[in-house]
Amino acid sequence: MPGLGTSFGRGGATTNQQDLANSDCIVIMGSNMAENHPVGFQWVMEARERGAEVIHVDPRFTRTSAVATRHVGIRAGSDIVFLGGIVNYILTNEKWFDDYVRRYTNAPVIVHEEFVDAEDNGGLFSGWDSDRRKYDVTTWQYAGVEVHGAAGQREQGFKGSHVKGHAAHGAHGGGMSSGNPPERDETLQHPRCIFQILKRHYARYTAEVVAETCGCSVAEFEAVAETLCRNSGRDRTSAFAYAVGWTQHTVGVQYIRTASIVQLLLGNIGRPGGGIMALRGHASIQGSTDIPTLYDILPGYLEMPHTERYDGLDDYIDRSSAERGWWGNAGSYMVSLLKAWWGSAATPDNDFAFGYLPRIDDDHSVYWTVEQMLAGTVKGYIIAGENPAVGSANGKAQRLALAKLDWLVVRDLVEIESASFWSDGPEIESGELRTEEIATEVFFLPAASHVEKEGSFTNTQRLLQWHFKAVEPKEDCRSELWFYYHLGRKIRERLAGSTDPRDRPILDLTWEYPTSGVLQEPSAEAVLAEINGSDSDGKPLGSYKELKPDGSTSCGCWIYCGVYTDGVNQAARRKPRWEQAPVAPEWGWAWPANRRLIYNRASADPNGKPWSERKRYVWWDGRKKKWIGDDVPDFDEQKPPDYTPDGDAKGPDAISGSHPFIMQADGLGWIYVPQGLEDGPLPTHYEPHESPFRNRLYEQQSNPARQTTDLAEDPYSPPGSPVYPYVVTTYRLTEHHTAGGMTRFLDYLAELQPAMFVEVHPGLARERDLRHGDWATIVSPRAAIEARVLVTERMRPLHVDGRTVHQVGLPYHWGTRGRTTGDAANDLAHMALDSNVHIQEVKALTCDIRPGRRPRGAALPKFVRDLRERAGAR
Amino acid sequence: MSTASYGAEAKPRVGFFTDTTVCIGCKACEVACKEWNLIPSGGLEWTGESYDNTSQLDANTWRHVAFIEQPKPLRVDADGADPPDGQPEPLRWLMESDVCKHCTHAGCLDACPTGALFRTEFGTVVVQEDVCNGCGYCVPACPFGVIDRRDLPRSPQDAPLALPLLGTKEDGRVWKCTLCYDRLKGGHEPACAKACPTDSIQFGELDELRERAQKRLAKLEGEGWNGARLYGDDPGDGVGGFGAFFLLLDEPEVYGLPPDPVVPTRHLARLWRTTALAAAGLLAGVALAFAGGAE
Amino acid sequence: MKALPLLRDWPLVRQLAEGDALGLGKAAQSQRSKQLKPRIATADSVTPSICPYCAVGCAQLAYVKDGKVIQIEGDPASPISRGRLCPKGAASKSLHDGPAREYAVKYRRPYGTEWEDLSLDDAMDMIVDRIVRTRDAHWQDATPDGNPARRTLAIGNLGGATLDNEENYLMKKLLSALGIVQVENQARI
Amino acid sequence: MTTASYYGRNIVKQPVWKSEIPLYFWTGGIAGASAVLHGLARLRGNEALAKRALFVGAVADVASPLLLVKDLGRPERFLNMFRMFKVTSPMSVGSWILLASGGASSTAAALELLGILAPVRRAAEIVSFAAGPPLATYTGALVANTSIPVWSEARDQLPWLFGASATATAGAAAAVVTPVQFAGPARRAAVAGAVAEGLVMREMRRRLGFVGEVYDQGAAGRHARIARACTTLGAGLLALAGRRPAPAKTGGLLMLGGGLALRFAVFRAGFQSARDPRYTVVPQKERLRARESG
Repeated sequence: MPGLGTSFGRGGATTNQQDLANSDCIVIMGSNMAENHPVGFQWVMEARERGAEVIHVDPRFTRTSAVATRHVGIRAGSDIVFLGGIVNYILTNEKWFDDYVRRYTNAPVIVHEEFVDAEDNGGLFSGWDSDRRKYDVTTWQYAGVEVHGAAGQREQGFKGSHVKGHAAHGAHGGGMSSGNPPERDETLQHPRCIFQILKRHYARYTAEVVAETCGCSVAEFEAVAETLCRNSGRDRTSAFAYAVGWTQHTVGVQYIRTASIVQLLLGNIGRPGGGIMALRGHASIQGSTDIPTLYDILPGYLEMPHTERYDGLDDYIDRSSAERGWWGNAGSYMVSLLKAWWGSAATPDNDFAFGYLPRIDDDHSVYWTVEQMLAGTVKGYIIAGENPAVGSANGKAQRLALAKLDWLVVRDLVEIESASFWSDGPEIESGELRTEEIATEVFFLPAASHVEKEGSFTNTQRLLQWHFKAVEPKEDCRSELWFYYHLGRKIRERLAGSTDPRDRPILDLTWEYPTSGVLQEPSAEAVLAEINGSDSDGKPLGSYKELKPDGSTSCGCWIYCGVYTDGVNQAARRKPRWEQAPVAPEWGWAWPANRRLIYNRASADPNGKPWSERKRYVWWDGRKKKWIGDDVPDFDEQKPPDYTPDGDAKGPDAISGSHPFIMQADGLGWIYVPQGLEDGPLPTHYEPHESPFRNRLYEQQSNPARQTTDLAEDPYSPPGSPVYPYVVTTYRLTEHHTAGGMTRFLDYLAELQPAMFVEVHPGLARERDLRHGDWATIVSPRAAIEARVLVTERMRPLHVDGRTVHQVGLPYHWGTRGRTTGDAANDLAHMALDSNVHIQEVKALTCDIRPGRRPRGAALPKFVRDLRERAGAR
Repeated sequence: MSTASYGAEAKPRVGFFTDTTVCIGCKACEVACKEWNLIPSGGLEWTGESYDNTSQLDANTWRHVAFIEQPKPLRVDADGADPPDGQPEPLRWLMESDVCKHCTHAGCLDACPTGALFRTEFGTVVVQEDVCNGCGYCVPACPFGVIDRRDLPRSPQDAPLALPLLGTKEDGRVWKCTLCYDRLKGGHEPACAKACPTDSIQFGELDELRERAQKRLAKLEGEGWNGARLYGDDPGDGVGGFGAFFLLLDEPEVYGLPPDPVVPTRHLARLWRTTALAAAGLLAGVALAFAGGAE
Repeated sequence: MKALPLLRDWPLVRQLAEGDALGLGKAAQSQRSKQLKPRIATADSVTPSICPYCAVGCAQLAYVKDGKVIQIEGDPASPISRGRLCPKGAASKSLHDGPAREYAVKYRRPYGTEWEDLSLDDAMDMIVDRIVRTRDAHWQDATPDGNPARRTLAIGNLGGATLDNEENYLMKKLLSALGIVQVENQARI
Repeated sequence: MTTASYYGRNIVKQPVWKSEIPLYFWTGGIAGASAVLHGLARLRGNEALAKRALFVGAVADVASPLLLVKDLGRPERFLNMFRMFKVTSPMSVGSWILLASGGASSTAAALELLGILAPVRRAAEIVSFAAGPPLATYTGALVANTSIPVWSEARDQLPWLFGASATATAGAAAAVVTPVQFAGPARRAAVAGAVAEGLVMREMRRRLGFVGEVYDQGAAGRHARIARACTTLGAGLLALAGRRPAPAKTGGLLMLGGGLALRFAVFRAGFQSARDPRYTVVPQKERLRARESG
């Protein structure tokens, strides 16, 4: 979540779903909330019933649009132009929340004199290294701030990061390098102050440019901008809600950044009814970022050590902690994590076993791993509760990669395509793979369902909620907790007595968890207690503020510290809503510190008074000398509004009493991000990796820092190719879930959406001779799939660059197995990625569509290849 | 309709108010209904009729969400013009969760010869699966085409047929929404209403629901909702008012609902008279035949 | 005398006796209907749970009888979901006990054309073998240019978004200790 | 005429009944009218006709319940038909009538054959005589008391139509089995019934308006045409040449066929009328408009 992380300090939704009901205007963009988060959507409907505007900006007219007060159709992949247009509208019409912007954001800060904006450089910022396709971010820094490390060494991204505050992942607060505080111009007039740079950067994002690039009308755009501004300020607040419609682009992180800028300018962050609601699609996707199943971070967004840096722990801590803000305590978080993992084996003398950690030096993300499988260097793979053969971009590459493995373990409730690719995958049918030639050894292990195990999910609003075990899993079904615990136990038994230093970490690992029952199920609560952390006497800690860098505390994930306060499972709290205030602090437990609406210091003015009665939330009580309100203050409770740190204050003490963003080194909301992002300090419009259009704003066509592969299995269509003239976007339906493993196999859901279909406008149907109800073949440079044709006015054609562009809509739930089967939309997608988080671009691709079913057998790959060659796609 | 026969056991009449202006077409009602009532799954036919693949209420679908795509604005300002701000050609997507109307005067209930269908103490209309013999008379009797006979292969564990010779291989009974009679008896609200994410399906005492609906309609009219109207809230209508009524945004037939449903038995007295006359006529006719001589 | 109660139970008689002449109400009610109870009223226990699909985090209640889940529905106490569920959440009992659910380990040997049976214990031991073997065969103490690495790049792990935090924690902890860095999640955000 | 609908889907459901039902309408009609024919023949001392009408009626009466049970979704539960007596349900009322009529006529027939228990037989005959007319006509009420437009809109004609057809077919049946010299009343009844049937049918079509067009279409149309042809031809033969055995038999059989075809015409018309939402929507809209305009 670098988009939110670099802007505000934490990589999580700034608000909660219930609070949307307090909004005066909700902009849903990059999300189809009514369809994919129906129950959360009740709060949006509540807001609408109270008179709030609900604006849906989306390429399609969906079930969300149907109940919104306004829908604006835009071309998939043009969101930054639309949002940039709003920034421009705010600035040119002087609609920004002046006090908020001056006091709570970095708008007044002056930037390095060598900084060159993309505006003046054809779409590239200063510091672009075209050989390595990476930015040197030296010139992006604040003026007067000494940059750590020589520019030459400064690298971000795949080579890890030198930048303080975990900028590499950037999933949370940006640090600030040592040196003088940055220069500021409180009048916001200095030509190099961020406010002026912002003005210049978005000056060309006019309503007309928005209309021509996004395909909406000027009036539609201005209505949205006007409505949003009208509903922001002291008395009113507006919220944004987004999902993977924003993230799944080669410039996805910058979509979210643009919205962050809008919300900072309008003063909508940290206030009730405001914020940015990140809507996640899986039960614990937020949790699997907090306690990461991600290669480049450790629990709590601590950076994974890098091969080329960090001589030892001190060096790591020095480089990865910020001098100001809460990242100043990174050392305490890291040491406590090492103690949680290696206990008594982690001592001051051995750097608390820092050396036990493996190191990264490249992109080791899921798509990189797939490339390595195809190259034959990855031999073994474990898949737990995911279905890449259907759910990941370029399904064929995914399946071919699985077929190259020596061994594969798949854990799921049903036999998903990722487990059966060797017997009934599309490549078997097309003859590209032959079962008896696939060497992969496959273990399918049945998993336990959510009512057969206990544990916590972290939902979309950072809320940990415990689910209890109702019944024992049957036969061979086991929880992942059981699997990884007993796997570790057996490996430790196997290696017991080994003297090989490489085995020390696994043998020294703290791996004693109480088990119970005939199945010997480990105690999830014991694991939660370890995550929460304890002091040297084993007493559970109550807050990350208690963590120490001296090894006297242990904590498996510092941001979750407090979830087991007083030895009580706080995530399991279920005090009924009618027995507590609307914020419901006693239902589950939210990180950080059970704060439900974060940065809430910003709900009060610099002097600590609510901006308005209508929007009061957290304020300074002069008599009690503390912050009070409806929620846990996201601020040092005792720190008065007028507190000003002295020059050499460190850590949290260096944050002023009027700076609400306490995870940021300067306590400010970052309109401009000097460090932490791979592809620019300010969001800039780039066309999707595959687009039927040239970038009409800059000569730079697509995100220069985007990742691409050189795989033969992953060819790309050249920009504007007439062979693939249509924009295709993929999405979910209410009736199904992601790759379908949890829904396609269920009778009651399968019957509600019983076939893969493609949505097209009558105009496109005429153009391509598609008949409603018949079949159509959709083809990209990677694959061709077939689907039933649903002709609908909801797929509105757009007028872009003076011509009409049709968009093709594809749900991506189907695969070769289940009660309902069909071709997988993701087979069409490519593996070009966003450079910050390595996420695929499945929301905006190009394709062609033709009437009739796709070729069968060997004719299929030939059909795809012929078109590809005609397009000259590599 | 009356729960009078229950005397002291009678409960206030309950029902549904389905407000289509907040329906998001998620179909939670369809699934929650099937999960609770253990209803067999339907077919896997893709209809291409917008997002509706269940098509209609029948023996195995007791809640059905209709989807209608229209070139009409969702709201109109005072003078009936489309909303301003250069919106493209108007488009709206109506969704409505249909269900048995639990009529005050229920055609199915009146028609049922066995008493399998009956009026519960809650004023709802329920089929008793232990009584129904599948005569099928209620099916054409319903003005809404709700109730239907379930034709399923008998499973081995089904009780053997008393008269195998006349036996059928099918479930053969009629089914429809029971307004979760069993849940009501336990003090729980019906499964569909409980699940509904946006409270489009509201369960409660009918009188209160009707008041709420009136207020709701007034608000929507004030907000210029295009075509907002109540359907089935009028005790004076052909079925004496619905126990489950609706707030629609277009003519009922657009949603597949009859514009002016009338319970067949409204004409029963006259029908019996006609029948009696016809019987007499037959008698007279044959008598006349003998008037011309006995042989 | 036994005939009399039977006669009294005859709805036709009750129709006249109990003042339900039209026979539309109580007289028509069968014994079964009279004694009907909601399934959940017969549950031995009610277990609080959370919906496993999307990240809204709807609270659920799982009703259990004789060691079987007999119903899953929303928990009205939740401040987020207020007892409501979407179609997927409403179907989560089918997810738990649907006909497609797998209950036994399946094994496909290299170049095999069919699944084979395998005990869970054997499967675990074989997986341990594979991990240890692959790790040893592809271990890096240092990178080619001499920097510390302490890892194997030959093993990857995919999963997390659908799992519990505790499960992800053990996964990350164990695999990191083994030197496996490709601990990844398909749904990166 | 185009009317709004939901993807052209039917609003009211088509009946789930199978061909046993129209078949029963036919047998029930024959049984009911035969009882009357038999009773009057007895009164007028036409024993030959009386006996035969009694047997014809008894056979039809015994066939009827079997057909009805066969059509049940749960035949083993046919006794539930007598669980209650519901005046709101023509099927309930009809079941009791059929019970009485069938019981009586079969008893009477049996005793007639055995030639015993004359008083009991006479009592049974009276019951069956009384039950005859309602048995022959209630089936019209049964279909009229539904939401099927072409049936419910014909509620003023259907009992008459079925009564007339019952008379025609019962008369025809008797005419077939009775020596011509004793069959005069039967022939006259048959012809009278046929004439009445024709008149009622015309009236029904007039009242139905466009809803009635289903009687010209599809299966209903075919059956209606067959019915008209057979009944007219048969009645003609009986009327003009009924005193000669061969034409009498032919005419009678034709009319029996015609009566059966008529029931199928009405039956099928119901399905076709339910299938097309126009027949449900248009009349209801007109009704609403009428009400609004005062």
